[in-house]
Amino acid sequence: QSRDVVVFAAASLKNALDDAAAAWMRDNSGRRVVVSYAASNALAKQIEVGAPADLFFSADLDWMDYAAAKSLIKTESRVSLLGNSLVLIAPKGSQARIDLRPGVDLASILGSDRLAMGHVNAVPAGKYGKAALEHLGAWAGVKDRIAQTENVRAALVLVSRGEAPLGIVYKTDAVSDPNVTIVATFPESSHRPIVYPVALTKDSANPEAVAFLAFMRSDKVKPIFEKQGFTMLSRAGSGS
Amino acid sequence: MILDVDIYHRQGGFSLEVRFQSDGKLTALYGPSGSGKTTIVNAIGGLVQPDHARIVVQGRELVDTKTNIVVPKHKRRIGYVFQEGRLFPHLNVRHNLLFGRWFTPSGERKASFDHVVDLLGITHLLDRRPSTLSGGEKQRVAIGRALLADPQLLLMDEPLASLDEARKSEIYPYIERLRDEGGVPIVLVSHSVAEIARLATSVVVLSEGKVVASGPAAEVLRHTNYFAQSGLTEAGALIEAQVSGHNAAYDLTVLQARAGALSVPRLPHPIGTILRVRLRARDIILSLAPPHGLSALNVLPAFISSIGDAEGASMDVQLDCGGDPVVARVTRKSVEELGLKPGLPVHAIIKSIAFDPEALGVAGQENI
Amino acid sequence: MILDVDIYHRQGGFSLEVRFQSDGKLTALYGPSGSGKTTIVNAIGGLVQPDHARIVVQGRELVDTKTNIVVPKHKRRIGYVFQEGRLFPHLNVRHNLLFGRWFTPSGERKASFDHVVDLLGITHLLDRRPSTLSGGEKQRVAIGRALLADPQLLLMDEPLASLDEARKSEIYPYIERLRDEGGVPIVLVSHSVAEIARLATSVVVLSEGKVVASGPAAEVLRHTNYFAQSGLTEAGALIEAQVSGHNAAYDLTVLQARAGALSVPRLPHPIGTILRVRLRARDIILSLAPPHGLSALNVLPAFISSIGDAEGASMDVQLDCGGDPVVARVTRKSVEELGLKPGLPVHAIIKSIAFDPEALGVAGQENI
Amino acid sequence: MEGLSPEEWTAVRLSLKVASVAMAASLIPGIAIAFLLERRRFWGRQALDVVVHLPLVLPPVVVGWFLLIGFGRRGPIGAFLAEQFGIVFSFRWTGAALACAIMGFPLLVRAIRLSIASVDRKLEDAAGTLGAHPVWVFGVVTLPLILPGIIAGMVLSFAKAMGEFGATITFVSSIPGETQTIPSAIYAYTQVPGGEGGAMRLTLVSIIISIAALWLSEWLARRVRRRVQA
Amino acid sequence: MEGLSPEEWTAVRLSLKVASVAMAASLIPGIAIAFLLERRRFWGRQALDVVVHLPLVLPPVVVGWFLLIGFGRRGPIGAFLAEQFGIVFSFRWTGAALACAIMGFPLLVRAIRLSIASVDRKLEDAAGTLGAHPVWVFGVVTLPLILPGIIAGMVLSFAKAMGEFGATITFVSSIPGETQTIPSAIYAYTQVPGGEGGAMRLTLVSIIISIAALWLSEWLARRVRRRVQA
Ligand SMILES: Nc1ncnc2c1ncn2[C@@H]1O[C@H](COP(=O)(O)OP(=O)(O)OP(=O)(O)O)[C@@H](O)[C@H]1O
Ligand SMILES: Nc1ncnc2c1ncn2[C@@H]1O[C@H](COP(=O)(O)OP(=O)(O)OP(=O)(O)O)[C@@H](O)[C@H]1O
Ligand SMILES: [Mg+2]
Ligand SMILES: [Mg+2]
Repeated sequence: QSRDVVVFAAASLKNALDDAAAAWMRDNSGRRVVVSYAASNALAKQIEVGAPADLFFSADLDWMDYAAAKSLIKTESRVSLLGNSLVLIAPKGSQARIDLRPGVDLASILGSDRLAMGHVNAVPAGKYGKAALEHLGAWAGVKDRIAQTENVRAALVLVSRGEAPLGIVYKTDAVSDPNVTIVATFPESSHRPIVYPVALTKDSANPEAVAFLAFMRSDKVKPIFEKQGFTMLSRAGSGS
Repeated sequence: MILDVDIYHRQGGFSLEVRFQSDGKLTALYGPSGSGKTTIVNAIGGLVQPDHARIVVQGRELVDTKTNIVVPKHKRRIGYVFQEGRLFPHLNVRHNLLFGRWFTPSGERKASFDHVVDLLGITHLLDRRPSTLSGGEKQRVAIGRALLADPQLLLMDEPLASLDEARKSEIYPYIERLRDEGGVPIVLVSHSVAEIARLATSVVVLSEGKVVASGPAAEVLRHTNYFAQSGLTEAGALIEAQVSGHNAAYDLTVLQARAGALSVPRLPHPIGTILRVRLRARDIILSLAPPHGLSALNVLPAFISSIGDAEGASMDVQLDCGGDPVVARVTRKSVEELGLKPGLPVHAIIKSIAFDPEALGVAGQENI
Repeated sequence: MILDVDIYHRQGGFSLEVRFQSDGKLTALYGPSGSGKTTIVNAIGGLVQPDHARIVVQGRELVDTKTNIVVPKHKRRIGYVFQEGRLFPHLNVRHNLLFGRWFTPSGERKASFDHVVDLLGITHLLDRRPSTLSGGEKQRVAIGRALLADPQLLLMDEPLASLDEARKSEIYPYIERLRDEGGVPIVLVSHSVAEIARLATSVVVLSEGKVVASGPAAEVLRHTNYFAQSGLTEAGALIEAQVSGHNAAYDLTVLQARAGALSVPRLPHPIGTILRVRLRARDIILSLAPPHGLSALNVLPAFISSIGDAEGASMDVQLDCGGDPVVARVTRKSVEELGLKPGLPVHAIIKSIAFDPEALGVAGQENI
Repeated sequence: MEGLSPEEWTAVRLSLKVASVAMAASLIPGIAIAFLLERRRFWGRQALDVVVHLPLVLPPVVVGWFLLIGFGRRGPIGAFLAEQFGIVFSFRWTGAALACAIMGFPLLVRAIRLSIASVDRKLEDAAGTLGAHPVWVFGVVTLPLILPGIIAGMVLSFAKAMGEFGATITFVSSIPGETQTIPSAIYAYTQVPGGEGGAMRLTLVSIIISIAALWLSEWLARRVRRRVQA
Repeated sequence: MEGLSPEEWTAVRLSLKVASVAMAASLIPGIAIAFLLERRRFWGRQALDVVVHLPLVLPPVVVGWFLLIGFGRRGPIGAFLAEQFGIVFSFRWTGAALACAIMGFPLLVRAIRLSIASVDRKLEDAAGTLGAHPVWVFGVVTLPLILPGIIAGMVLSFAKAMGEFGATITFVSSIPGETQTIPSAIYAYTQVPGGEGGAMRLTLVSIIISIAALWLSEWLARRVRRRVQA
């Protein structure tokens, strides 16, 4: 009787991971994958106090690093599995035309309005976004006009509802929402690579978890993840 | 017609079916516990919405379920002394007393705060909360609150039940004045025949939700049998008498009634004042011959007009004292031994002392 | 000593300072509103913690602040009829009545539920909620609740205030029986001198938190001046008399007292029963000669033992009727006109009708 | 533990403002709706009751989302209010106050309802017989008697507003100085490794504020109760 | 709108279980603490009052975090309970119930306190004179009289438990079938594209459950009130 594989995954991975898990369970009938979706930080802290997780799938590197530093994961199993890219969006029908080059002047486009993005210290997409804006020299101009959200989806909703004329979200989120248009994509060089690392937890003794992790690294899941807009990182490896 | 009440109302297993009219300025409701007195008062006050009713007070139609008239209670201008106090716990005594005044048109604020407070002996309580008052103190504040609302109709549900006699006899004259001078019709619920006899101008006797008797006080009170036990002690005739003189030496006041002169303990009323005098049937001794050497000061010559049926040991002998109807309750044995029969001349003997304050009220016009 | 009370207690501006002992099985507390009656009863019942007190009931020390003894109220085995009902709103009448019984040791459940319920006339109310009861019905349930707790001490704070006379005179005999047979000491607060005269064996008269008079009922009641207004009507002598015969023809009962034979309306008591008879001072007419042709059946030969001071128009004439002390209240005018003075032989005349049920109670041993 | 940074002070001040305004603004509607729900039988009463409870039943994020849809710039109510009265909620502290008020509303209403239910209707009747119009009766009898419930409701509303996070951040996001309340600031700390210190600091501030608020409310309640107790 | 998926049904069932257990388990301590706070003056009363209110004042995430530290497998209380009684909260539905119970506790306690405050102490005195020991008095007089408050408290506690998210997911994560309640499931839906449908579906289920709960509570309250009203 094999135990269920328990995955602690960032909530933004839900669609992709649900599909991947379904595919794996179809292929390996009788095995089950159970995914607990929550914020990466909560998951890391939970694993720290002994949560029964086999796999930790974080939305950014910080919390995977935290787990690694606290020896909560099997370092050798860690892999940066998925990648994403960051885009600037506007409500559908927006006339905004922006070229995200160094020195870009977002502030004048915003006027008295707000730029919606994840919390710049807390939410991964926010952190990447801030880095990118800093890189482009636009941060100083907009830093007082930012509406920081609890998660990146909330930033998407703000733009989609027309509350904010601009927002910074993942491409995966932007493509799925018909009410927003992608105005521009941030150059990859403007921020740290957006990666979703996954690793086996230290306490996991479940061989099925190893198998599921292997499955997720296989080519079989590539279409599943890419369908959700993620990129499979080919250079999957130690990934930091 | 001052009061015209016709109510049909069911509550639980109890059904109230009363219809009475009252010409009196003070209508007393009398009846055993649970006979529907409070329910009637509530209907008049607008606290109970009767199933069917027509209630008219001094020409004002308060309720007529036929034509769907229901004057809301806050427009009835009533002062209601509840059976259970109902003081506002969050207001001190002063503000409880003044509560109704806020809603009285300023031109109609007649009752004097100081006078009422003084009368009720609650001056020292004005700054206290109701929760710190004794039972009787609460009741007095409740009376004051109703009086100070300057109502056009005063409803009093056993207002004096837990007051001592001294306090009661201070309050009685005030109620009499309200009745006679204020022109405020009063509905009074009371278990005390003495109180009713002193104050009421009309009486409605209730039993199990029905009217047993109703009419002018003098008439209803003559029928001692309505009043069961207390009838034995308290019922009797109500006659009118005028203060004709004061005897300072003996501290007596002499009253002149049609029945004759009556000496009673000194009264404060000036000569000429018309009083209503209660001659309790139990207090009257009959004598065949004019008595001598008795301590009783009042001897009224009379003719026996009729003798009622025997009830146990006693019979009510109705007398005609110079035109005033008086009733004496004597034993059957005495009736036989003295050979009392209609037409016989007798002497009615009454002690002066029998005229306690409850027996002597001020009579307004046509109050008897 | 049945009751030994010594309380010093301040509440707000009111200070209670009472000390009295009572040998009587039924101690009545009498006094104007706000004089501290309820506070005393609360202290005995354990609802008020007095500043300083020693309260002993039939040898049981309930409170002694000196030695820090305070028996908690639920261990005092009392039945308390509150001035304001205090029925449990969430229980129907039956469960209100039975409430105390749950906590009574099963061996001591003596009061018969059916009997008490029947006596109080609340059989038809058993399944009702207190909120649907009339004022008097509530009060009767409250009385029943206290009685059915089979208390070792019964505290009654104006229990009969809003009941009609008929109901009262049904309840009196029950209280008398409790007093005489049950061995349950009773503390009764009442504003009615008639009630006190009928029931009390000891009386404590209060005024402004102080004891004005206390002692056996017969003694205290003779001093009509304690009782202000109501004293005029209700005070008088209490004497003992034995049922000596019944006169079926005239529905009379003949009592034999030391003072002489008294005819009173037919009583249910068997021959030989000892009764306490109240001779109200106001009901007694004095005659120099033996009267003839009077409707009054009772004529008691007496000597004047003393004449009290004048109070307004009246004087209390103390009589010695064959050993029984009797008091007659007559006008000063009569005293002078008849030349009444100590030592003079007179005849005390009392109507049979004057002996209403309130004037005739059953006497336990040594109850007068 | 170090003192608060200026930004944190800003968040604290803002939280106090938001919580106070949320509490104050929901008071009158809270009393009115409590009265309606407790005393009147009308069509849609059940529905109103459910709506009032929804902020409790639904996850705060969903409430925030509904607020965004309804009171956002493009939302029907938001657009109307902005056009007619110039009241704008989105990205304003007023929006945070609205979110907090709504999240605390069921608590406020329940507390007041309980008090209303325990008012002795006979006292209201008595006031009526003395000539007081029902509106006056409410003002001078019912209202003073339900003060304990109102105070309790205000405490709950204020406390809830101090802790409210999900609906607020979803509705008006977290803008320092405008909508970043203490909980938002705490949230940010908890999301970064090593942020516990900052989170604890602000948590402590929250606790201190709530101690003060509770102390104040107890004091008020004692005063009021002394007046009201029969 | 399609029906619920099996996982969603699981979440619904779990939520009902968690909310019911949370409500039931907090009832007795809630009554006890409400009684203590309302009736007794003891050392530390103020502190207890503050502690009871904390779940309201603090952001749910912080509460969850404290729970994680205190009641986790390695937390002092959690370890003790696990060793002594075999009660384990961490990452079990029991933990979700604990989180919900604690989050609803201030609401429950306040409602009951309000009711206790409005009980006529004279009735308790009367029961005492009739021989009832204070414990009995509480049981047969006070308790029946505060039933309206208890019911209101239970409604609030249950409703709060149905909507509780932050503390729960922080404390016991969101493991399907074990700790994934309706709010956690809704949250997960809101975090991904196309999740709105699922979120709305579950929101509706929540609303329906709360309608049923409110209806039940109103029915109970009416029955009780009829008994209690003086
Ligand atoms: N908490 C309090 N603060 C101040 N005064 C009080 C308080 N409680 C009672 N009193 C006063 O104590 C006095 C005695 O009260 P108590 O209830 O014993 O009177 P009582 O003799 O029973 O009167 P009643 O016949 O009216 O019931 C009253 O004058 C009352 O005003
Ligand atoms: N809600 C109710 N359900 C059933 N019966 C009721 C209800 N309310 C009152 N009653 C009954 O109606 C009758 C009349 O009540 P009411 O209060 O008018 O009596 P009352 O004459 O004032 O008596 P009391 O002298 O005892 O105050 C009583 O028998 C009472 O039990
Ligand atoms: Mg009545
Ligand atoms: Mg009293």
